[in-house]
Amino acid sequence: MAASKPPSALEKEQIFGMAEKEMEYRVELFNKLTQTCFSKCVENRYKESELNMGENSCIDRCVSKYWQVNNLVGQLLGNNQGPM
Amino acid sequence: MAASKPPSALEKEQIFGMAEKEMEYRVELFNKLTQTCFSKCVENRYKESELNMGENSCIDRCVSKYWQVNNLVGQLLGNNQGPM
Amino acid sequence: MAASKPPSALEKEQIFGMAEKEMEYRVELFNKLTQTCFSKCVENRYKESELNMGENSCIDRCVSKYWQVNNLVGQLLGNNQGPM
Amino acid sequence: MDKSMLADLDSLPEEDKVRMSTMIDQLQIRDSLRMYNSLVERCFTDCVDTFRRKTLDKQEETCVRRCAEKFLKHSMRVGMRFAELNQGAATPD
Amino acid sequence: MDKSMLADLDSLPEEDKVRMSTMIDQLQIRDSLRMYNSLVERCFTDCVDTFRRKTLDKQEETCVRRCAEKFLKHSMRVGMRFAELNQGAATPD
Amino acid sequence: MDKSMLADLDSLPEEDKVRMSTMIDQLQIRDSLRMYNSLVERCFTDCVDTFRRKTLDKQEETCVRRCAEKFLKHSMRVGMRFAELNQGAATPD
Repeated sequence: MAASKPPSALEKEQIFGMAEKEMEYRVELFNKLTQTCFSKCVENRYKESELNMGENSCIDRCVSKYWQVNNLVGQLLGNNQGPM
Repeated sequence: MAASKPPSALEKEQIFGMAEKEMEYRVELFNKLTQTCFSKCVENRYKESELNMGENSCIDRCVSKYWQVNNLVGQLLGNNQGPM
Repeated sequence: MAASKPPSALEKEQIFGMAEKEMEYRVELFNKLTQTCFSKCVENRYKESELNMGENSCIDRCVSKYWQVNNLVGQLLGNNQGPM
Repeated sequence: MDKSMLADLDSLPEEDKVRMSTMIDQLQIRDSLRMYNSLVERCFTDCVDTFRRKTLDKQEETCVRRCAEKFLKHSMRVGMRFAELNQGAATPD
Repeated sequence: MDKSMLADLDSLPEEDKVRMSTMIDQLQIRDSLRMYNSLVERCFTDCVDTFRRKTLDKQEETCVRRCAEKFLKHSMRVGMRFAELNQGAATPD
Repeated sequence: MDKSMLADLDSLPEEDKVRMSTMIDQLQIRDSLRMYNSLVERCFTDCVDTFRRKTLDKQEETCVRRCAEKFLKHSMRVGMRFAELNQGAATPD
């Protein structure tokens, strides 16, 4: 592949554009996951500034389950590992 | 119009920029409408994977009313058919 | 500073990019503040189209407190006046 | 996009039309990725509420499948209605 | 935007200043379209709850008008307070 | 980013790699500013509910500090788990 002829200007734009969209997608996935798991796992009275053991294990499981939902929806939409 | 002199580089940027903003606006309108009508019309226990008759007619009316609200707000802001 | 040598093309891109991000940040801060204070201060039955005195003073205080929270969080993250 | 703008576009040379269609493609890709993320967030929020295990149980998985299917059908229906209204807005009526 | 950045901008040639002001214009257009979409979503969510007919009834329409007017007045007030705070932040206090 | 795309990137000349890494930096800056805005919004919404005075009282300030610290710790933990899952997805397993 590295030996093939260099991409044209338009192809380059498309490669950059796709890489940018892909990164935006991952950032948004991470942000939504972070917000959602915070709402589900962290008590919002903020009686202390540390995460307690229950919160920490809830967060780990929440991330794991969110990831599975992401993959499951990706399969339903016709690909194997999420949208890309 | 097609016979007028070609736009300058800056004018081109502005045409492209406006077209892009206009498209982003329509996409965002569609997404907000879709999310809002899903919340208003679809029962969120997901007992089946089909939309039933009641949900379908609710969706149609919801889209129609959302469209009217969009136009009404556009009129209040001083134009006739939404912001553009 | 104005007498220093002109920035290179790459430096220019970075200056423009940073200015753009900074503006996007301020716009988003303003929008979130506006939405949040509307939810906190304005009664959502809309019995009249004017803001009453109670709502107006609530809005002023809400903006002031939101600003303080913004600065407080900025300090916690290690700078003095918000993220920039 | 209103007509005067499209008229301007017609007067652009071929390379600009290519650029415009690339822009439209890119916006559509971004849009569908955002919709995907929103769907995942909504179905997760509505279907997953217990965190005693790190894998989805059968009930949660069924709920997510139905949620995603319903959302897609909903989204297609909204798309059709939205297109009808967009066309209607352009005619005198 | 902090001052050192503005100093850098001053040293840019004329064409870059034009580019910068075009960028600012574009961001403001995008911003006002987003605000518009948020306003529509909020007033729809707060005012429309029944879907037995496909047109707004009188009560819903009145509610939407008031909501939009209130939101605009609110938004202008927030804008003034926000500007005051932004200026205050630049002075020693 | 899948591998075929990365292969394409390898074949790009040096200036394009610089451009790519500038793009990544810019997205990360935008991302952290957005996260910051979301954190402020959430801690304000959860901690501030009375508007009889225009300054935060002691209790609100304590609440905001704890909220922000918790959110940052949470965010770091999620980041680690997320990275593990991303790596795991690339291995057979």
